[in-house]
Amino acid sequence: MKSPSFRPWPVVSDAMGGVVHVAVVHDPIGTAELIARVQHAGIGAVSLFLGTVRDLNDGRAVSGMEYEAYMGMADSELRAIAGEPCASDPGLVVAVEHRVGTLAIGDVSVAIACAHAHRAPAMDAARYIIDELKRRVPIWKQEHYLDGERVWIDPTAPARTPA
Amino acid sequence: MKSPSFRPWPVVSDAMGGVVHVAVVHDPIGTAELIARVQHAGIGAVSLFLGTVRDLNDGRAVSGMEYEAYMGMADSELRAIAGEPCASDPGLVVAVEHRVGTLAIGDVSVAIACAHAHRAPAMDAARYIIDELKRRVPIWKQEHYLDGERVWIDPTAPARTPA
Amino acid sequence: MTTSNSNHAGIPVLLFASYADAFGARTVQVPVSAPCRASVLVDAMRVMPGGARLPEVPLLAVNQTWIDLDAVVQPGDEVALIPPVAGG
Amino acid sequence: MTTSNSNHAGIPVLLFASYADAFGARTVQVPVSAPCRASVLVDAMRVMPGGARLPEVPLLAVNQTWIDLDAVVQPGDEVALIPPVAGG
Repeated sequence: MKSPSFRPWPVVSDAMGGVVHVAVVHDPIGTAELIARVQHAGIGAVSLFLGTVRDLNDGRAVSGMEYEAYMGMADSELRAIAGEPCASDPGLVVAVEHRVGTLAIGDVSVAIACAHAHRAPAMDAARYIIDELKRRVPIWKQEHYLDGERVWIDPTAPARTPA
Repeated sequence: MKSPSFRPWPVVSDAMGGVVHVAVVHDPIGTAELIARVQHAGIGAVSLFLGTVRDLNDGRAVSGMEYEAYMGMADSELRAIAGEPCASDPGLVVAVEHRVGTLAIGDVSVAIACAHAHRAPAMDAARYIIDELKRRVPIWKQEHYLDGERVWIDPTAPARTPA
Repeated sequence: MTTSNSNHAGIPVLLFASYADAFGARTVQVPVSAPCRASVLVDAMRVMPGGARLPEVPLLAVNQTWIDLDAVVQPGDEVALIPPVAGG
Repeated sequence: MTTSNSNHAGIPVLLFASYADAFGARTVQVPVSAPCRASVLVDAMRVMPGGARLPEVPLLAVNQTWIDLDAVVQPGDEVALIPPVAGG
């Protein structure tokens, strides 16, 4: 939060809203930098969602995850989704990054920062964007299990254990 | 996210959930540190809510904000609220800080980090905690306006402009 | 508990924010004797300087826990009159 | 547009993730000629090595936009067959 890019503040509180940043990246996602991107003097609430790689899925021990994207389309779909809640609310500010490549347990795979004068629109937008991202953005993940097997995750397949 | 305290990971994914940290603080809130507190290897989603001081309220230009708390009770009420969503979900991890004292435009007044294997419980918990915090925690804020006037905010008073 | 002294001086009540401003103090001694109902304490505060500021049903905490106005304040309790909260 | 060459060789289709694994390539030339309905393209892929892996209604993008299976693929279009997405 105290990174140099966090200040100086814009002097007007009716600073432009909308989608300020969308990227599909290979390097680690800087969450503080993403928060700073949506901040301005008129913001009263920031909702940040992080997806992280966890060590268990469907009851199997996971050692890591490989993310792959259809790069150009992933970027444009992400941008379209991020823009949808902004279209009806000019006070909303959104920044999104999704990481691809090989991730370790605990690494942040996706970060969504939504800011607004008030909390409800910021929180609603973050939820909308992660829900739609999982439905519509051409990104895939392959789980690497401790036993050496690698499996591409298919959310449309019947779950082996209840979700 | 890359602070030293962020690693090493606990080796088990069924690490203890619950309220891992609650504090009413005078110093700036470290959001990256708060996120790190709720992270462990079994976490798949983190929802962070930040309340920030904005430069306009009810149509008046604000220069800053003074937060005051009934310190002991604010801490215990915050802790009770944070524990409520955890009581029914042992996989939920929560950390909360509320800042008091003199804050400038853009400063973070409250940060709520909720983590879970899945995103819905993490996001639901963050929303529950900020909603209840605003209803039940004995903390007050005095807005300092550019014209020099200072007013204690009373959410129970009729709004001068529609909310 | 050494409550006899505080009882002689009334019940000390902690004040915050707008109430501290209204009463001009962060603690006031309210001239009633414990045990007494919280509503009696509040009514006694209404006629003190600054007491006109209180809403019809003010918030009250005893020993850092929310209580209703019909609860009884005991000698030695930590009593606080709580302005409308505005955290976040 | 210089689409005649690619038409002679069929329509190139981009593959990703599990589909790239199934077909053993990140691009396959599908032996149909554009313009053609996307469903015709998909049916041609089903009989290629790895094509048994495709679901009944696979996802398809043309020029990086989602399309239905009854849409028409034009010469020069960037066509991608999209496995079930799993971002986040």
